[in-house]
Order: sequence, then C-alpha cells, then structure tokens
Amino acid sequence: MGLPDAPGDLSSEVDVDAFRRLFPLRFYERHLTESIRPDGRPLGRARDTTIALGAVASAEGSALAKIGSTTMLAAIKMEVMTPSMDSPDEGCIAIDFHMPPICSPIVRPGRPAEIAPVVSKQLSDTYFKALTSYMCCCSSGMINLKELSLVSGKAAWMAYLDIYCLDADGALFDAALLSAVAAFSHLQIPAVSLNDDGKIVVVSEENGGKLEKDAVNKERMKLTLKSIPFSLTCVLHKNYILADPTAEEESIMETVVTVVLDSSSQLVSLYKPGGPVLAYTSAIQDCVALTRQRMKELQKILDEANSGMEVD
Amino acid sequence: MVGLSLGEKHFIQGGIAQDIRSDGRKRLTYRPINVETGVIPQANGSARIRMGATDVISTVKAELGKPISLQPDKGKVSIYVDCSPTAAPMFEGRGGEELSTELSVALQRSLLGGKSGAGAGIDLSSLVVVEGKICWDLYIDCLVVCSDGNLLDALGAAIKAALSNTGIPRVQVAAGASGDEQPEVDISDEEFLQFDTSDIPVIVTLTKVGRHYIVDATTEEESQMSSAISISVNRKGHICGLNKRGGAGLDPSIVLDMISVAKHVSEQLMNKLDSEIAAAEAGEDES
Amino acid sequence: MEFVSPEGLRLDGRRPMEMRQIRAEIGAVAKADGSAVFEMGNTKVIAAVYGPREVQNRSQQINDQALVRCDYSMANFSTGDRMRKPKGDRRSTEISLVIRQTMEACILTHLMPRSQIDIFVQVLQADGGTRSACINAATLALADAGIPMRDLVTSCSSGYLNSTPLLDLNYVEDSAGGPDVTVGFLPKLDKVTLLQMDSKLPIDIFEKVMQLAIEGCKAIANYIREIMLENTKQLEYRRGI
Amino acid sequence: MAGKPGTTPTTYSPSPTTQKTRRPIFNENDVDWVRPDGRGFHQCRPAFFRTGAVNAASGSAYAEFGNTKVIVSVFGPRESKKAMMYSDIGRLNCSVSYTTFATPVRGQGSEHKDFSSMLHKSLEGAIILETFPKTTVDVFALVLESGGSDLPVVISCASLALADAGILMHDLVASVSLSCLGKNLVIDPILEEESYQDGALLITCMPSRYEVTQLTVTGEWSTPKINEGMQLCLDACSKLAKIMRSCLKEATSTSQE
Repeated sequence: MGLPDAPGDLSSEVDVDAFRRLFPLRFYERHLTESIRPDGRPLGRARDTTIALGAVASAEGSALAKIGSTTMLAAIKMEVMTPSMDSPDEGCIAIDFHMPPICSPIVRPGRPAEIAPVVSKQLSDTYFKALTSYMCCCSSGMINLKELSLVSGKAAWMAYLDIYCLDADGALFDAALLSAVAAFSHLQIPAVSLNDDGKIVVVSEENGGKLEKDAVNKERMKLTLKSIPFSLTCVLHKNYILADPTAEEESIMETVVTVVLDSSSQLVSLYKPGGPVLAYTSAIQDCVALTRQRMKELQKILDEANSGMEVD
Repeated sequence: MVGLSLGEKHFIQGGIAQDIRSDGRKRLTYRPINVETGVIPQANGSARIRMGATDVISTVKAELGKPISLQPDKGKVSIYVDCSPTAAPMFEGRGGEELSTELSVALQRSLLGGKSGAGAGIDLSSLVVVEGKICWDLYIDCLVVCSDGNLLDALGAAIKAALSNTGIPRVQVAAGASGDEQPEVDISDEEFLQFDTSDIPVIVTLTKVGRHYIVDATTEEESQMSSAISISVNRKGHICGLNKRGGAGLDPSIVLDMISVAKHVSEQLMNKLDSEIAAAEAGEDES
Repeated sequence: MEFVSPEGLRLDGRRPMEMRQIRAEIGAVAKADGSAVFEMGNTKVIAAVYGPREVQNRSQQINDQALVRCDYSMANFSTGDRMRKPKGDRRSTEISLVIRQTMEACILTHLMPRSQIDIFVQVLQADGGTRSACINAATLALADAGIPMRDLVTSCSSGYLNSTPLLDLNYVEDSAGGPDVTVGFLPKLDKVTLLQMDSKLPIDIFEKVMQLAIEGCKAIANYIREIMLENTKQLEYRRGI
Repeated sequence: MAGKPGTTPTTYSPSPTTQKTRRPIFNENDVDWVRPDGRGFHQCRPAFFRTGAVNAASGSAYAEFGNTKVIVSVFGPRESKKAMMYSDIGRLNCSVSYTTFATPVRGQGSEHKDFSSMLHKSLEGAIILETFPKTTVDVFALVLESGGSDLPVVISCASLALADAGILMHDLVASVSLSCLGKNLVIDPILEEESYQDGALLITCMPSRYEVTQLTVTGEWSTPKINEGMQLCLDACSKLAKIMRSCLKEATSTSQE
C-alpha cells in the first residue's frame, strides 16, 4: 500500500493512538526498523503462555490455555458408540471448534464466523495427520485409537472434543492446539462395566465393590500420549518474521505461516494460506527454527501443568 | 407495529387515569368473551375463544407414549403456540417465532407447575395407563388467529375450555404382558373419560399504564404499557405462575398489591368462563 | 378398496356427483382488511387480506401494478397425526405460489400501482381439497377487503375412481392414488384460470371429469354470491340506509 | 480413516448420574433434610466475580457460583443491523448460549431457548437507553458449566459486564432464584435440587433503588409463601450487590496503579 510520504512531518504532532489508527502499517514499520513490537516484545518471542487443567468439572478432560490474551477452553466428553465394521476395535474422536459471539466483535450470534470452520478443519487435519495418516509406521500419532476400544466390535469410546474460543486476539490455531493437547493429557477415562442389558455404565464409587458382569477396565485410565504436536504461527512482512502475532498484527500483515512440529521435532504440517508476501525457503526455515525453540517452551509448560495435576 | 400519534397516547393514558378507557370499559372489566367448543372435530378436544377482537383456537391431541424415567407415574403434557400470519403481516414466515416461544414458555410455566409436577393444573398422574411403560402424551397446540392484545389470558382460557371438551379414549391393556416389553393395548373409541378441569388455573394479566393498572388491554393500550404482570390463579386461590413483562422496575409492595387485585379479578373471570364453557358445551350437544 | 358401492354411494354416503356441505363466513378476523372462513365438509380454512398497503422492501416494488404476495400455512393440529413440519416446506411453498398466481390473474392490479396486497391462508383442518378451499376463502377475503377483481375465482377438485368421475374428493379418496383434477374457474367470464392434474387419465374421461369440476365451481360461485349479497345487506342494515 | 467418522454414530452417555436421581420424599415436618452440598436453606453459594475477562470486548465479566461458570461480554454501543428501523432510543440485543459440555448430558443446553428473552427483559429496565440513540448494545453470554440456577448468575454477571463497558445504568442488577421443596424454601439451588423442585421463584432487582425488574414464579404458591420468598430473595440480592460493587471497585483500583 503506497502511503503518501508527504505528510511525514504531520505524524510528529499527531498523538500516538490517532497515528496508530490512521496509518497502522507505517506505525508498525517504524517499530520493525528497531526490531521491537508495540507491546515491547522482540520479533521472535511469543507471548507468555499459561495452561490450567480441569477447568470444567462436567467434562472428563478439560483445559484452559492462554497465549497472551487469546484464551481457549477445550473439553472432552466421553460417550459410548458401536464401532464401524471396518475398524471394529477402534474408538474415534469428533473435533469441533466454536467461535461464540462473546470472543470477538466480528462474530454475530446465528452466523458463524468464517474463520471458525477454517480453524476446525486445520485442527482436525493436524490431529488426524498426527493420529492416523502415519498408521503405517505408527511412530508419531499422538493417540492410538485402539486404546479407545472397549469391547471389540461391540462398544468403543467416542471422544467429543469441543474447543471454545473465549477471547480472540490472534494466533487462534496455536492456542486451540495447545488447549486440546492439554485436555487430552488431563483426560481420565472413567472405569466402566457392562451391565445386564448390554449397556456400558460407569462403575460409580459406592457400588464399586460389587462388580457387575465384567468390569471392562477397572481403574480410571489415562491415555498414553506419544509425539505431542506443537505449533507456532508467524507473520511475514517484507523481510521480517513476527512470531505469535496479535489480532492487530494479523489484520495489518496478512501473510501467515503456521508450522506444526511434534515432540520428536518431525514436521507434522505447514500451512500458509496465501498472503501478499512470497515465502522463500530461507523464511520457512527461520519459521521452523522459531517453532523448534517455541516447542521446548510449550513442552516445559505442559509438563509443569501435568506435574501440578499429579500432586493433588 | 402500532402507529400512535402523541395525541392518541395522551388520550389513552388520560382515559385510564380517569377509569374510562377508549372503548368505554372500566379499568378492571373484560371485553365480551365468546367461547365455542369442538371447533376442530379431528382433535380430542378443541375450543375457540374470542375476547373482543382477540381470537385464538386451542386443541388437545392425546397420543400414547412412554413416561420419562424420572417420573414413571406421570403422563407428559407439552404446550405449543403458533402465531398465524392472519393475525398480523409481521408473523409471516419466521416472524412470529419469538413471540410464539415466549407465549409457550409462559403458558408452560403457569399450567404445568414445577419440574417435579407438583402444583400442575392438569393432574398428570391421571394420564398413566401402565406405570413406567405406557402413558398418555397430551399435545396442546394453540393458534393465534387474530391478535388485539391480552393474548396470554385468551390462550389460558382457550386451553381450559379445550381441556374441558377433551375426551380421552378408555384403554384396555392385554393382561399377561410381563417383563419390560410394551404390552399391547386396544383403544376403544366409544366411551371417553372426561377431564376434570376444576383446578386448572386462570391467567390474569395486569398491565400498568402510568400509575394505574388495567385488565384485558388492547394492542394500543399494551403499546403504552410500562410493565405488566401475568398471574395464574387456581380455584383454591393459590398462585400457580407469575411472569413479569415490560421494562420498568416495580416496587415489591406494588407487586404484592397487584397479586391481591389479580386474585380478586380471577374469581369473577373463573365463574364467567365456567358459565361460558357450560353454555358452549350445551350448545355443541344440540347442534 | 371399493370407493363407489354398487348402488352408487361413496364412502361418506354421498352420490358421485354430490359436493360436500359448504359453509362460508365473512369477516372472521376483525383486525384484517378483509377476511373469511370457508368450510368444505371437514376441510376448514381461514383467509385474511392485508392491503393494498405500502411495499415492505423497495426492491420488490412494481411501479405500474400492485405486488400480490401469498403465504399458505397449515396449523399443527390440522392433519390427523400431529405433524411438526417446519414453516417453509416445499408443499406449502408450491401451494402459496399456485394461490398467488390464480388470484393475481383476477385482481385488477394495474389500478393500485406501487402497492402490496398480502393474502394469508391458514388451514385449520385438512380433509382433502385444501387447495380449492384456500382459493375460495381467498376470493371471499379479497371481496370483503373491497379489492377490485375481474370476477370471483372459485375452485373445486374432482377425481376418477372405480371408473366413475367423483366430485369434491375427501382425504381418503384423495390419497387413494387415483387422478385428482383441481380447477380454478371464473364463473361470469366462463374461463378456467387454474387447471392441475396428476397421474394418467385418457383424454375423453378427462373431459368429463373436468366438466364435472367446472359444474362444482359454478355451484360454489352461486353459494358465494348468495353469501356476499347477504353480507352486503348486513352492512347496509348496520349503516341504517 | 477410522478416525474421521462419516456420519457421527449415535452415542449415549454412560454416566448413570442423570438417570437415577430419585426424588427424596418430603413430608410436611421434614426438618432434618440436609442439602446435598451441606449449605443452610437460606445460604447462597460463594460468589466469585471478575471483570475484564475478554479484552476483545468493550466490557466483560466472569462469574462463578459453585459449579456454575459463566462469561458475559458486551459490545457496543455500535451501529445496529441494516434491517433495523430508525429508533430514537438505544436498542439492547441479548443472546445466551451453552457450551456442549456444560450440562452433564451433551446437548441439553438447547432447552433454555427462552433465557435470551428473559435476560433482555431483566436488563431493559436498568439501562438508560436514551443515552445511545440509533445504536445497539450487544450482550452475549456463554455458560461454560451448568451447576444450577444458571439464569440468575448470567443476569448478575451481565450487569457487571455492562458496568465494565461503561454503559449508563440506573443501578446494578442482581438476581437470585429460590426453589420450593415440600414446605421449605431453598435459596440458590444446585442442578440436582432444581431437577426435583416443586416450585421456583426467580427475582431480578435493582438493589439500591429497591425495584423488581423481573419476577417469575412456577409451581403452586400461596400468597404468604410468595411474600416470604420475595423477602428472602431481595435480602440475598442486596448482599450480592455489595459483592458486585466491591469487585468493580477492585477492578478500577487495580487499573489505576
């Protein structure tokens, strides 16, 4: 966008906020030249991230992830289904991403925001790529669907994973993936048993002693999570790379690159939906390097949250 | 929807202040009520109520169903209201949906009592055929044909009239159907057991305009309302439901005062309705 | 299934050429500009007309004639089993279109340019022949609203079962799968404005069945004219002329 | 791929809690009945409020009453939808929605379709609409977890969010609900108590102006009982309002540092 430089001197008297609103790009470029961002972060650093497990009591596994002010709440509810014929001993996961009207002014009740299906498609791709498309070598694949099976051919778990965006301030995908991963790590599959009319019922504590026909799995089981995917979204502008953009930065500089690595730092997916700036391989490599560095931070935060969980 | 000039608004408010409304009625008098029962022969029970220009039809259909597990000894009743576009052009297509849901919820709250079924105007346990397995599901459908204000009272009265006109077929259960599979049932279509509608409550809406409140408000008067309270009172004088509409806040003492006035007015309305229903039933048997 | 008994009586005791009992009432909805109730046997329909009034959205406004809009809807309790069909299902949209085109043909729309006429039809009870009852009710409502029309439009349906043409089918005869001819007729101008038929019928038999339906329409027209005359006397009396 | 279900197969929830809550029988002199969570009959759950939960919104608040967790965000006053006619007073647009995992059994949130219009009626009386003509204030609420008496919590939280957004109001709006179980009146019921209540009373009021903006009663009540119920709720509302005011004061004091 060729901005007229004539009123260059004008910007000195105009107060900072007005300048930021009137000429957003020039405001940002003024900052980028000193490689600093308006909220004081260097270009490569992500916003501070926190994870709180067990946010919702009515779900078997839940987590609240906050990256800067972008907040995501993910919760998993387990229900029983009869597995399909072609995969009798596998459960399945239904992933849904919701953008309720409370999270940003653009979203109106009734009409879903057009970004919601995009993110939920991205999420399910990342999950299913991580889960199943590597079935042949089944090396990565965060969750092994076989663990979700109850009675082969007759009953299996259906995990409904619902992610709600409570506050949208850029990098929605990172926060959504992080909250989903945390929810899975916090998930506790209830101990169930088959009662007389063939239905799976939770073995509640009081009658825990009297075991019905065959308690399918005795204690509350946790899912074994192998190679956990982590992601970082970067924004490309001229030759700058900004990690973990806020909503304002995303709206000004439209070129977004999302890199997803798993814990054994294998590239799971790379997503660049268009945008004016062309990404040469060098830029992509920088993004991957940033993501690798960011992955360590996220891994540490997740482990802290999990260890915190074990204690109580 | 109601285009009133400033002059007309003052005329209405002034009239109410001096206890003379634009159609000559006092503050607490009703418009002429006309009741017809059995208007829809295909339904188990139906009635049409005209309060002045407001005209509503309500029908009761009974179908066999399974009671919910939490209350095996009670039948199920559901109430739906539908605003027909004949009442106002804005109800065309999905226009009348919001008002319909609001009216349905208000009716359900007044006639069906609490979640445990206590205090319900309709005696749910009389609807059970085989406890836990078969019961009658009553579907009460109401249609607003023409709306000139005071819809909730008209609908409440129409449901009371429709229920008094309802005949539930007697049911014989084939003996020996043990276990939990559905026993076969044959429905006789001669004798019907009538419904006792004595303790079905009557809904009275008090609309506050300026400093006074009136009963049976027309659309113009309702457009001047600052707040309104709909109270459903049954024969024993107990309050079976209360619903405050309209924006302005009300002092709790005024709310209690309105409740006592509503109880007083509801007795007159209850007797008037019973006489009208009896007349309609008698009229229907001759024709 | 035997629809016509050897002595020539139908299931509900009518003769093949006999119509169901008709009843009409004008001015059923006080707040509407024009309204009417029309009953053919158990089929009961109420129609209300609002207009000519200002067009709601400018884009649809026609500057040399009136815009006629129609909305057909069935009450939840109108059919035997309680159906919860959503508002805009295909059948009611089709019937709304049929009624709109039929009425638009007979309303003198050029006399009321840039205006809008809304016809709302609500089926209270459906026992076959709802389409015809709606058109008759709409005609009465338009007349009650004082909207200029070329002629009254009356409509009747007829069918062909057990090789005998039957006039004014009820729900059982209608759903028997036989042919069903619906005719919309202008009695004074002696013209047919609406003709709908489904399933196969040889041409000569079709001629007979259609002629039977036209006779039915004429009978309805006489009845409607009587009702309107009586209603005008009522108005005259009320005005004390 | 097995993971991607074509048509989601019908599933059922294995947890028995929803099927088996038998209704404890209340006889007239049932004094020794204790509430499932041990509270006194006239004791509300501990109330936790925090404003500024969503900074994408012009005003927002988070409320937590026991297990009931709600977030409300307020946008506006902003220009209303194209279809709206001109209006010389401001317009209020409310919408309440549930998350799929809020209720013990998935998808029970859709039963509360009328909450949005109830929220609208409660707030309408308190907001001074004349101060933002031709524009609309949008109030959106999301119930994260449904732990019982969700609507009163949504209403109180919404009035806090409006205050946080700087919308002019006559007074804060506090709302409390009350269940009638047999003879005794139980305030601020939890989900289990609500499932077998005989009657319910919900009051929304402006505490300092001492005015009732919304009142709903279901079940059979005699007049003295209604009077007692209303008095109980009004006292609870004034206590709740004190908590809400202190939360607002904290928020402003922290933001000044």
